[in-house]
Amino acid sequence: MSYLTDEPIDPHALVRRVMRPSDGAYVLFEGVVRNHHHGKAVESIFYDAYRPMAEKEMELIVRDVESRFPDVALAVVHRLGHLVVGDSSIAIVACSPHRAESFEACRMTIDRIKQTVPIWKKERGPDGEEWLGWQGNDGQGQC
Amino acid sequence: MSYLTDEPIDPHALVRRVMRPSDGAYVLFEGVVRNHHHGKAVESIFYDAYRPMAEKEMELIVRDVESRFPDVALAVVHRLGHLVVGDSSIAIVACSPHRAESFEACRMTIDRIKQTVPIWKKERGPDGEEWLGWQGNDGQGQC
Amino acid sequence: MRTMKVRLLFFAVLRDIAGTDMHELALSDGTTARDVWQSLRGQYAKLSDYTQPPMIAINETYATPETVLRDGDELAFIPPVAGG
Amino acid sequence: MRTMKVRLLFFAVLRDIAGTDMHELALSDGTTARDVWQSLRGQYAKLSDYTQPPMIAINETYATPETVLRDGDELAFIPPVAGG
Repeated sequence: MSYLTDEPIDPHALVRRVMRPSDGAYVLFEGVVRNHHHGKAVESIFYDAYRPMAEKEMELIVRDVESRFPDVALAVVHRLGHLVVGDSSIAIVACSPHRAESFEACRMTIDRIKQTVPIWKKERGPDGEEWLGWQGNDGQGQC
Repeated sequence: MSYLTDEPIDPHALVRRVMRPSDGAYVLFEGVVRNHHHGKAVESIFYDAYRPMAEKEMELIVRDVESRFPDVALAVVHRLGHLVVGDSSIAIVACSPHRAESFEACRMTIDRIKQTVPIWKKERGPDGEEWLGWQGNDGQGQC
Repeated sequence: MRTMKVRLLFFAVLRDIAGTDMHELALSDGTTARDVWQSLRGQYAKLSDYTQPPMIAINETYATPETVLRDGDELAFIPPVAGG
Repeated sequence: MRTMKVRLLFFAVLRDIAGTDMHELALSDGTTARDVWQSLRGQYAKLSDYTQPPMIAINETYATPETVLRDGDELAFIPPVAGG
Protein backbone atom coordinates (compact mmCIF):
# COMPACT_ATOMS: atom_id res chain seq x y z
CA MET A 1 0.00 0.00 0.00
CA SER A 2 1.46 3.36 -1.00
CA TYR A 3 0.28 6.86 -1.73
CA LEU A 4 1.21 10.52 -2.06
CA THR A 5 -0.15 13.21 0.22
CA ASP A 6 -0.08 16.97 0.57
CA GLU A 7 -0.77 16.78 4.30
CA PRO A 8 1.50 16.10 7.29
CA ILE A 9 2.23 12.41 7.67
CA ASP A 10 0.71 10.47 10.56
CA PRO A 11 3.11 7.54 10.86
CA HIS A 12 1.02 5.85 13.52
CA ALA A 13 -2.05 5.74 11.38
CA LEU A 14 0.15 4.04 8.80
CA VAL A 15 1.35 1.50 11.38
CA ARG A 16 -2.21 0.73 12.43
CA ARG A 17 -3.26 0.23 8.83
CA VAL A 18 -0.65 -2.36 8.10
CA MET A 19 -0.04 -4.36 11.31
CA ARG A 20 -1.58 -7.83 11.63
CA PRO A 21 -2.02 -9.86 14.84
CA SER A 22 0.67 -12.25 13.60
CA ASP A 23 3.28 -9.50 13.42
CA GLY A 24 5.90 -9.41 16.16
CA ALA A 25 7.79 -6.39 14.90
CA TYR A 26 7.60 -3.35 12.77
CA VAL A 27 10.24 -0.98 11.48
CA LEU A 28 9.22 2.57 10.69
CA PHE A 29 11.50 4.78 8.64
CA GLU A 30 10.87 8.49 8.33
CA GLY A 31 12.83 10.88 6.16
CA VAL A 32 12.90 14.30 7.75
CA VAL A 33 13.88 17.72 6.42
CA ARG A 34 17.18 18.53 8.09
CA ASN A 35 18.80 21.90 8.54
CA HIS A 36 21.84 21.23 6.35
CA HIS A 37 22.90 19.56 3.11
CA HIS A 38 26.51 19.24 1.95
CA GLY A 39 27.55 21.94 4.37
CA LYS A 40 24.86 24.44 3.35
CA ALA A 41 22.08 25.61 5.64
CA VAL A 42 18.59 24.47 4.63
CA GLU A 43 15.37 26.13 5.78
CA SER A 44 12.73 24.39 3.72
CA ILE A 45 12.25 21.98 0.82
CA PHE A 46 9.66 21.98 -1.94
CA TYR A 47 8.81 18.45 -3.08
CA ASP A 48 7.52 18.09 -6.63
CA ALA A 49 6.41 14.89 -8.37
CA TYR A 50 5.15 13.41 -11.59
CA ARG A 51 2.22 12.27 -9.49
CA PRO A 52 0.59 9.41 -11.39
CA MET A 53 3.94 7.94 -12.37
CA ALA A 54 5.33 8.36 -8.85
CA GLU A 55 2.34 6.47 -7.47
CA LYS A 56 2.82 3.68 -9.98
CA GLU A 57 6.56 3.43 -9.30
CA MET A 58 6.07 3.38 -5.53
CA GLU A 59 3.48 0.64 -5.81
CA LEU A 60 5.73 -1.41 -8.12
CA ILE A 61 8.49 -1.17 -5.52
CA VAL A 62 6.17 -2.10 -2.67
CA ARG A 63 4.92 -5.16 -4.53
CA ASP A 64 8.38 -6.24 -5.56
CA VAL A 65 9.79 -5.92 -2.03
CA GLU A 66 6.78 -7.76 -0.59
CA SER A 67 7.36 -10.55 -3.11
CA ARG A 68 10.99 -10.84 -1.93
CA PHE A 69 9.87 -10.90 1.73
CA PRO A 70 6.60 -12.86 1.71
CA ASP A 71 6.04 -12.41 5.46
CA VAL A 72 6.31 -8.64 5.25
CA ALA A 73 3.50 -6.13 4.78
CA LEU A 74 4.58 -2.66 3.65
CA ALA A 75 3.01 0.78 3.68
CA VAL A 76 4.56 3.91 2.18
CA VAL A 77 3.43 7.51 2.14
CA HIS A 78 5.38 10.35 0.52
CA ARG A 79 4.47 13.95 1.22
CA LEU A 80 4.71 16.68 -1.45
CA GLY A 81 4.75 20.48 -1.30
CA HIS A 82 6.55 22.88 1.05
CA LEU A 83 8.15 21.27 4.08
CA VAL A 84 10.23 22.91 6.80
CA VAL A 85 13.03 21.55 8.99
CA GLY A 86 11.67 18.72 11.14
CA ASP A 87 8.81 17.82 8.78
CA SER A 88 8.67 14.25 7.54
CA SER A 89 8.74 13.80 3.78
CA ILE A 90 8.31 10.03 3.75
CA ALA A 91 7.24 7.25 6.07
CA ILE A 92 7.73 3.56 5.38
CA VAL A 93 6.39 0.84 7.65
CA ALA A 94 7.42 -2.79 7.29
CA CYS A 95 5.90 -5.36 9.62
CA SER A 96 6.46 -9.08 9.91
CA PRO A 97 6.30 -11.93 12.42
CA HIS A 98 10.10 -11.68 12.93
CA ARG A 99 12.16 -8.53 12.94
CA ALA A 100 14.94 -9.29 10.45
CA GLU A 101 12.65 -9.16 7.42
CA SER A 102 11.11 -5.88 8.54
CA PHE A 103 14.51 -4.22 8.79
CA GLU A 104 15.61 -5.53 5.41
CA ALA A 105 12.36 -4.78 3.60
CA CYS A 106 12.12 -1.26 5.02
CA ARG A 107 15.65 -0.42 4.00
CA MET A 108 15.32 -1.93 0.54
CA THR A 109 12.14 0.07 0.02
CA ILE A 110 13.64 3.47 0.86
CA ASP A 111 16.78 2.72 -1.16
CA ARG A 112 14.72 1.87 -4.22
CA ILE A 113 12.30 4.78 -3.84
CA LYS A 114 15.26 7.12 -3.91
CA GLN A 115 16.52 5.54 -7.11
CA THR A 116 13.52 5.58 -9.40
CA VAL A 117 10.40 7.35 -8.09
CA PRO A 118 9.95 10.64 -10.01
CA ILE A 119 9.99 13.02 -7.08
CA TRP A 120 12.23 16.06 -6.86
CA LYS A 121 13.20 18.54 -4.24
CA LYS A 122 14.13 22.18 -4.34
CA GLU A 123 16.10 23.20 -1.28
CA ARG A 124 15.73 26.70 0.08
CA GLY A 125 18.24 28.33 2.42
CA PRO A 126 19.87 31.65 3.19
CA ASP A 127 21.91 31.32 -0.05
CA GLY A 128 18.88 30.90 -2.31
CA GLU A 129 17.18 27.85 -3.73
CA GLU A 130 18.24 24.95 -5.90
CA TRP A 131 16.83 21.78 -7.44
CA LEU A 132 18.88 18.86 -6.16
CA GLY A 133 20.62 16.69 -8.69
CA TRP A 134 20.99 19.20 -11.51
CA GLN A 135 24.10 21.09 -12.68
CA GLY A 136 26.92 19.67 -10.65
CA ASN A 137 24.79 18.79 -7.71
CA ASP A 138 25.24 15.36 -6.23
CA GLY A 139 22.01 13.86 -7.46
CA GLN A 140 21.79 11.74 -4.36
CA GLY A 141 19.09 13.50 -2.42
CA GLN A 142 20.30 11.53 0.55
CA CYS A 143 18.49 11.60 3.82
CA MET B 1 18.80 7.32 26.72
CA SER B 2 17.00 4.21 27.91
CA TYR B 3 14.51 3.19 30.55
CA LEU B 4 11.97 0.63 31.70
CA THR B 5 8.28 1.36 32.02
CA ASP B 6 5.13 -0.33 33.28
CA GLU B 7 2.95 1.83 31.04
CA PRO B 8 2.04 1.60 27.35
CA ILE B 9 4.83 2.90 25.15
CA ASP B 10 4.37 6.17 23.28
CA PRO B 11 6.88 5.80 20.45
CA HIS B 12 6.30 9.31 19.17
CA ALA B 13 7.18 10.88 22.46
CA LEU B 14 10.40 8.91 22.20
CA VAL B 15 11.04 10.20 18.68
CA ARG B 16 10.44 13.78 19.78
CA ARG B 17 12.83 13.36 22.70
CA VAL B 18 15.72 12.24 20.58
CA MET B 19 15.46 13.99 17.18
CA ARG B 20 17.73 16.96 16.46
CA PRO B 21 17.33 19.56 13.68
CA SER B 22 20.38 18.08 11.96
CA ASP B 23 18.73 14.66 11.64
CA GLY B 24 17.43 13.68 8.22
CA ALA B 25 16.12 10.27 9.19
CA TYR B 26 14.99 8.12 12.01
CA VAL B 27 14.31 4.42 12.27
CA LEU B 28 11.84 3.24 14.88
CA PHE B 29 11.69 -0.42 15.81
CA GLU B 30 8.88 -1.79 17.92
CA GLY B 31 8.60 -5.33 19.19
CA VAL B 32 4.97 -6.33 19.46
CA VAL B 33 3.24 -9.25 21.18
CA ARG B 34 2.13 -11.54 18.37
CA ASN B 35 -0.53 -14.21 18.44
CA HIS B 36 1.80 -17.16 17.86
CA HIS B 37 5.23 -18.51 18.78
CA HIS B 38 6.74 -21.64 17.27
CA GLY B 39 3.33 -22.74 16.06
CA LYS B 40 1.57 -22.24 19.39
CA ALA B 41 -1.17 -19.69 19.97
CA VAL B 42 -0.23 -16.81 22.30
CA GLU B 43 -2.74 -14.62 24.13
CA SER B 44 -0.54 -12.57 26.42
CA ILE B 45 3.00 -12.25 27.73
CA PHE B 46 4.25 -11.34 31.17
CA TYR B 47 7.57 -9.48 31.03
CA ASP B 48 9.78 -9.74 34.10
CA ALA B 49 13.15 -8.09 34.68
CA TYR B 50 16.04 -7.71 37.06
CA ARG B 51 15.23 -4.04 36.90
CA PRO B 52 18.35 -2.18 38.04
CA MET B 53 20.62 -4.52 36.09
CA ALA B 54 18.40 -4.37 33.00
CA GLU B 55 18.57 -0.58 33.09
CA LYS B 56 22.34 -0.68 33.41
CA GLU B 57 22.73 -3.20 30.58
CA MET B 58 20.42 -1.26 28.27
CA GLU B 59 22.33 1.93 28.90
CA LEU B 60 25.67 0.19 28.30
CA ILE B 61 24.37 -1.03 24.95
CA VAL B 62 23.02 2.40 24.02
CA ARG B 63 26.34 4.05 24.80
CA ASP B 64 28.35 1.42 22.99
CA VAL B 65 26.21 1.61 19.84
CA GLU B 66 26.32 5.42 19.92
CA SER B 67 30.11 5.24 20.17
CA ARG B 68 30.20 3.02 17.06
CA PHE B 69 27.88 5.41 15.18
CA PRO B 70 28.94 8.88 16.35
CA ASP B 71 26.23 10.63 14.29
CA VAL B 72 23.43 8.57 15.81
CA ALA B 73 21.30 9.40 18.84
CA LEU B 74 19.42 6.47 20.39
CA ALA B 75 16.48 6.09 22.70
CA VAL B 76 15.17 2.81 24.09
CA VAL B 77 12.18 1.99 26.25
CA HIS B 78 11.22 -1.53 27.35
CA ARG B 79 7.83 -2.22 28.88
CA LEU B 80 7.33 -4.77 31.68
CA GLY B 81 4.26 -6.53 33.09
CA HIS B 82 1.27 -8.11 31.38
CA LEU B 83 0.96 -7.37 27.65
CA VAL B 84 -1.63 -8.67 25.21
CA VAL B 85 -1.44 -9.32 21.47
CA GLY B 86 -0.73 -6.07 19.66
CA ASP B 87 0.94 -4.37 22.63
CA SER B 88 4.47 -3.08 22.12
CA SER B 89 7.10 -4.45 24.47
CA ILE B 90 10.00 -2.37 23.23
CA ALA B 91 10.62 0.72 21.14
CA ILE B 92 14.01 1.79 19.83
CA VAL B 93 14.58 5.03 17.96
CA ALA B 94 17.80 5.78 16.11
CA CYS B 95 18.17 9.11 14.38
CA SER B 96 21.01 10.54 12.32
CA PRO B 97 21.72 13.03 9.53
CA HIS B 98 21.82 10.14 6.99
CA ARG B 99 19.67 7.05 7.04
CA ALA B 100 22.21 4.21 6.78
CA GLU B 101 23.55 4.72 10.29
CA SER B 102 20.06 4.84 11.78
CA PHE B 103 19.15 1.49 10.24
CA GLU B 104 22.37 -0.13 11.37
CA ALA B 105 22.36 1.33 14.87
CA CYS B 106 18.70 0.46 15.46
CA ARG B 107 19.20 -3.12 14.40
CA MET B 108 22.41 -3.56 16.37
CA THR B 109 20.66 -2.21 19.46
CA ILE B 110 17.73 -4.64 19.35
CA ASP B 111 20.01 -7.57 18.56
CA ARG B 112 22.18 -6.81 21.56
CA ILE B 113 19.31 -6.11 23.92
CA LYS B 114 17.97 -9.56 23.14
CA GLN B 115 21.33 -11.11 23.94
CA THR B 116 22.19 -9.70 27.34
CA VAL B 117 19.55 -7.57 29.03
CA PRO B 118 18.04 -9.53 31.96
CA ILE B 119 14.41 -9.48 30.89
CA TRP B 120 12.25 -12.57 30.62
CA LYS B 121 8.89 -13.43 29.22
CA LYS B 122 6.23 -15.91 30.22
CA GLU B 123 3.92 -16.68 27.34
CA ARG B 124 0.30 -17.50 28.06
CA GLY B 125 -2.00 -19.25 25.60
CA PRO B 126 -4.79 -21.79 25.43
CA ASP B 127 -2.27 -24.54 26.30
CA GLY B 128 -1.07 -22.89 29.51
CA GLU B 129 1.92 -20.71 30.27
CA GLU B 130 5.66 -21.06 29.94
CA TRP B 131 8.84 -19.09 30.56
CA LEU B 132 10.70 -18.80 27.27
CA GLY B 133 14.19 -20.18 27.08
CA TRP B 134 13.96 -22.80 29.80
CA GLN B 135 13.65 -26.60 29.49
CA GLY B 136 13.99 -27.32 25.81
CA ASN B 137 12.54 -24.03 24.75
CA ASP B 138 14.40 -22.15 22.06
CA GLY B 139 15.79 -19.40 24.23
CA GLN B 140 15.56 -16.97 21.36
CA GLY B 141 12.55 -14.95 22.34
CA GLN B 142 12.60 -13.69 18.79
CA CYS B 143 10.36 -10.97 17.63
CA MET C 1 4.83 12.24 -43.94
CA ARG C 2 2.11 12.01 -41.30
CA THR C 3 2.34 13.97 -38.09
CA MET C 4 1.32 12.90 -34.59
CA LYS C 5 0.53 14.67 -31.37
CA VAL C 6 2.63 14.10 -28.24
CA ARG C 7 2.22 15.78 -24.86
CA LEU C 8 5.56 16.76 -23.38
CA LEU C 9 5.51 17.29 -19.60
CA PHE C 10 8.04 19.35 -17.64
CA PHE C 11 8.88 18.82 -13.99
CA ALA C 12 11.15 20.35 -11.40
CA VAL C 13 14.20 22.11 -12.91
CA LEU C 14 12.94 21.49 -16.44
CA ARG C 15 9.66 23.21 -15.69
CA ASP C 16 11.59 26.21 -14.39
CA ILE C 17 13.74 26.25 -17.51
CA ALA C 18 10.82 25.83 -19.92
CA GLY C 19 8.62 28.24 -17.99
CA THR C 20 5.69 25.89 -18.48
CA ASP C 21 4.62 22.44 -17.40
CA MET C 22 3.49 21.17 -20.81
CA HIS C 23 4.06 21.42 -24.55
CA GLU C 24 1.74 19.95 -27.16
CA LEU C 25 4.09 18.70 -29.87
CA ALA C 26 3.27 17.91 -33.46
CA LEU C 27 5.91 15.42 -34.57
CA SER C 28 6.61 13.53 -37.74
CA ASP C 29 6.41 9.75 -37.77
CA GLY C 30 9.54 8.05 -36.53
CA THR C 31 10.52 10.75 -34.03
CA THR C 32 12.30 9.33 -30.96
CA ALA C 33 12.43 10.63 -27.42
CA ARG C 34 16.06 11.56 -28.06
CA ASP C 35 15.03 13.67 -31.06
CA VAL C 36 12.69 15.66 -28.82
CA TRP C 37 15.52 16.25 -26.35
CA GLN C 38 17.79 17.53 -29.10
CA SER C 39 15.10 19.96 -30.19
CA LEU C 40 14.71 21.20 -26.58
CA ARG C 41 18.48 21.84 -26.44
CA GLY C 42 18.10 24.17 -29.40
CA GLN C 43 15.12 25.86 -27.82
CA TYR C 44 16.50 26.48 -24.30
CA ALA C 45 20.04 27.77 -23.82
CA LYS C 46 20.27 26.25 -20.34
CA LEU C 47 19.92 22.78 -21.88
CA SER C 48 22.40 23.22 -24.70
CA ASP C 49 25.28 21.62 -22.79
CA TYR C 50 23.26 18.48 -22.01
CA THR C 51 24.10 16.30 -25.00
CA GLN C 52 22.59 13.26 -23.30
CA PRO C 53 18.96 13.36 -22.20
CA PRO C 54 18.06 12.56 -18.60
CA MET C 55 15.84 9.57 -17.82
CA ILE C 56 12.78 9.31 -20.04
CA ALA C 57 9.23 8.30 -19.26
CA ILE C 58 6.64 7.50 -21.90
CA ASN C 59 3.09 7.10 -20.65
CA GLU C 60 4.31 7.03 -17.04
CA THR C 61 6.82 4.23 -17.63
CA TYR C 62 10.58 4.47 -17.99
CA ALA C 63 11.75 4.09 -21.60
CA THR C 64 14.98 4.38 -23.60
CA PRO C 65 15.95 7.48 -25.61
CA GLU C 66 15.62 5.50 -28.85
CA THR C 67 11.96 4.70 -28.29
CA VAL C 68 9.88 5.84 -31.26
CA LEU C 69 6.98 7.98 -30.14
CA ARG C 70 3.39 7.25 -31.11
CA ASP C 71 0.40 9.47 -31.56
CA GLY C 72 -1.13 10.35 -28.18
CA ASP C 73 1.96 9.51 -26.13
CA GLU C 74 2.76 11.42 -22.96
CA LEU C 75 6.50 12.08 -22.80
CA ALA C 76 8.48 13.37 -19.82
CA PHE C 77 12.15 13.93 -19.23
CA ILE C 78 12.94 12.96 -15.66
CA PRO C 79 15.67 15.03 -13.99
CA PRO C 80 17.71 13.15 -11.39
CA VAL C 81 15.15 12.03 -8.83
CA ALA C 82 15.48 13.09 -5.20
CA GLY C 83 12.54 11.55 -3.37
CA GLY C 84 12.58 10.21 0.15
CA MET D 1 36.31 -20.04 59.01
CA ARG D 2 34.48 -16.75 58.73
CA THR D 3 31.07 -16.52 57.14
CA MET D 4 29.65 -13.81 54.91
CA LYS D 5 26.21 -12.72 53.91
CA VAL D 6 25.12 -12.84 50.27
CA ARG D 7 21.71 -11.92 48.87
CA LEU D 8 20.58 -14.40 46.25
CA LEU D 9 17.89 -13.07 43.91
CA PHE D 10 15.51 -15.23 41.86
CA PHE D 11 13.85 -14.15 38.62
CA ALA D 12 11.45 -15.62 36.11
CA VAL D 13 11.47 -19.42 36.02
CA LEU D 14 13.89 -19.59 38.94
CA ARG D 15 11.56 -17.52 41.11
CA ASP D 16 8.73 -19.90 40.27
CA ILE D 17 10.92 -22.89 41.16
CA ALA D 18 12.24 -21.38 44.38
CA GLY D 19 8.84 -20.01 45.37
CA THR D 20 10.52 -16.80 46.51
CA ASP D 21 12.40 -13.89 45.01
CA MET D 22 15.24 -13.81 47.51
CA HIS D 23 17.38 -15.88 49.85
CA GLU D 24 19.74 -14.44 52.44
CA LEU D 25 22.72 -16.80 52.37
CA ALA D 26 25.38 -17.25 55.02
CA LEU D 27 28.40 -18.60 53.18
CA SER D 28 31.90 -19.53 54.16
CA ASP D 29 34.85 -17.60 52.78
CA GLY D 30 35.92 -18.73 49.32
CA THR D 31 32.47 -19.78 48.13
CA THR D 32 32.03 -19.26 44.39
CA ALA D 33 28.89 -18.54 42.39
CA ARG D 34 29.13 -22.07 41.01
CA ASP D 35 29.13 -23.48 44.56
CA VAL D 36 25.85 -21.68 45.24
CA TRP D 37 24.34 -23.15 42.07
CA GLN D 38 25.36 -26.65 43.13
CA SER D 39 23.68 -26.13 46.46
CA LEU D 40 20.48 -24.96 44.73
CA ARG D 41 20.49 -28.13 42.61
CA GLY D 42 20.39 -30.14 45.82
CA GLN D 43 17.64 -27.97 47.21
CA TYR D 44 15.25 -27.89 44.21
CA ALA D 45 14.53 -31.09 42.28
CA LYS D 46 13.66 -29.13 39.14
CA LEU D 47 17.23 -27.85 39.00
CA SER D 48 18.99 -31.16 39.62
CA ASP D 49 19.55 -31.86 35.91
CA TYR D 50 21.23 -28.50 35.33
CA THR D 51 24.86 -29.36 36.01
CA GLN D 52 25.97 -26.04 34.52
CA PRO D 53 24.66 -22.81 35.99
CA PRO D 54 22.98 -20.27 33.74
CA MET D 55 24.50 -16.82 33.32
CA ILE D 56 25.54 -15.21 36.58
CA ALA D 57 25.30 -11.63 37.78
CA ILE D 58 27.11 -10.30 40.83
CA ASN D 59 26.11 -6.82 41.94
CA GLU D 60 24.20 -6.28 38.70
CA THR D 61 27.13 -7.17 36.46
CA TYR D 62 27.76 -10.38 34.54
CA ALA D 63 30.41 -12.57 36.15
CA THR D 64 31.91 -16.03 35.69
CA PRO D 65 30.84 -19.07 37.75
CA GLU D 66 34.29 -19.19 39.36
CA THR D 67 34.00 -15.73 40.87
CA VAL D 68 34.56 -15.85 44.62
CA LEU D 69 31.75 -14.14 46.48
CA ARG D 70 32.33 -11.36 48.98
CA ASP D 71 30.39 -10.22 52.00
CA GLY D 72 27.41 -8.09 50.96
CA ASP D 73 27.34 -9.29 47.34
CA GLU D 74 24.07 -9.53 45.48
CA LEU D 75 24.04 -12.71 43.39
CA ALA D 76 21.56 -13.64 40.68
CA PHE D 77 21.33 -16.55 38.28
CA ILE D 78 20.07 -15.25 34.96
CA PRO D 79 17.88 -17.69 33.02
CA PRO D 80 18.12 -17.34 29.23
CA VAL D 81 17.05 -13.78 28.58
CA ALA D 82 14.11 -13.04 26.31
CA GLY D 83 13.73 -9.28 26.21
CA GLY D 84 12.69 -7.26 23.24
